Amino acid sequence: MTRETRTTVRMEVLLFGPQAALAKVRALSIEVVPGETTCADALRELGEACEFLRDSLPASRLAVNHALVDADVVLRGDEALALIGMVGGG
Amino acid sequence: MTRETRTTVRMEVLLFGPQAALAKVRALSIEVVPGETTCADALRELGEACEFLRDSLPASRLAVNHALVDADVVLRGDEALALIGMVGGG
Amino acid sequence: MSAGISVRLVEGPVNGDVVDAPRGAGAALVFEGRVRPNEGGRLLEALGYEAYSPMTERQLEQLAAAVLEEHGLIGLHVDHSVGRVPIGAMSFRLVVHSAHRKSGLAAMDAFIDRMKRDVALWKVPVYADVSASHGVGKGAAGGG
Amino acid sequence: MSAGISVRLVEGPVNGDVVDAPRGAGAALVFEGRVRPNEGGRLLEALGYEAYSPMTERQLEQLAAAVLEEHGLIGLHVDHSVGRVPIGAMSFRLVVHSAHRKSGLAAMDAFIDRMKRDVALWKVPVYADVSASHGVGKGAAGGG
Repeated sequence: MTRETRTTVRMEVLLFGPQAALAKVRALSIEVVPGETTCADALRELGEACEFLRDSLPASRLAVNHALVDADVVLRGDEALALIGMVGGG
Repeated sequence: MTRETRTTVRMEVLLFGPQAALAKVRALSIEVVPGETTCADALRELGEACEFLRDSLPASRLAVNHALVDADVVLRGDEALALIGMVGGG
Repeated sequence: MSAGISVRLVEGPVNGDVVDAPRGAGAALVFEGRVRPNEGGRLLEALGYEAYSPMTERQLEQLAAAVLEEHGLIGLHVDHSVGRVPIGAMSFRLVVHSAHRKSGLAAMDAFIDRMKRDVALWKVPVYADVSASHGVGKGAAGGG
Repeated sequence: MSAGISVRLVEGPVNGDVVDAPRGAGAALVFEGRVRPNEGGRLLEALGYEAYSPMTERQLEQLAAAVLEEHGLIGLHVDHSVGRVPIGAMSFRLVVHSAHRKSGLAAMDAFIDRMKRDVALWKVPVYADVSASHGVGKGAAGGG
């Protein structure tokens, strides 16, 4: 068994609309390993941080610095994050 | 050979838009046998009265007293007639 | 009138306010048709519209009622020009009020298709490169 | 601006004049979305709209440019509410200018479908039968 020391940071993920209502908060904090945690990992973390979000996560995406990115994009740890799901303008 | 005496009347058919432009008149007069001449007959008469209308007659209909009627409707001889073809509002 | 149906033939360009949406209409759609500067490559000065009253109004009312019913609309309002409409000016306006967008869009498309195909309305180009209209006698466009 | 693209997020209901149609636009289509009195059988008092600036505006601009290009439009103009919009008030307006009607109608449908599916805009019902909004903290709807 080896023991690794990994730097982790906590990142805020903004929530909006029905997802903010479900979670009853406007932002959730998740643990991220810079250079390692992907957006898919971050979405999973959100589900663990708040069970009420789990149903809507499969149809949600993460916005990184105000742009939708693919699930395999790796986080640096200093980005602006937001959960984009259950949208519906008009 | 028998010889029939049939009453004929002349009826005016109003023309509009491109068909009036083709015919260069706003109305054409056709010969109608009351109780006998059908709308289909009347359209044929129009084609004989003005060759420039012939191409557009297959896609045209006759309005009798301001309503579109079927080709087999028989004219009484006192109706208001209009040629409804080449329409295009908007 | 805000709900239901209205049909107006207007001498010259269409103008004036759009009918207000009644309560419950989630979607208000307005289509405005304007005379374009050219037709078939030739420069236009105007379009001349002709109608055949009262047949044209009756047809528009019947079509409006049919489309309202078929698409479950709340309101359908038509204004159409008769006579000369210069390029850039409005010759036709259709307002559709519906609970939802999809039915409103479909109704608008259906109404215009059927109007262009069936209703006693005609348009005659007035070209910019001839001094007079093509002319078939003056006045009395549309027999009333 | 009369030709091209414009995107505006407006605090509260959308109002103000519709962008004029540029010359050459034979068809001007306006879609107005209004808050309906009920949602899922429950009486509404208002809808609360949230956006995530500047992402929302960027997405709307990109979508407008894509739809303009795909449908060969002359202009596409979007106004969308942020914040509280009472029932009966306008929350969304889309204006499409095109040479022809069919492309304008198709573009309008495509834009709204894609906006509802992809763009960072959210709506939260404010029901008439509860005194306060369902509440997740006050103010700062939409993070800017």
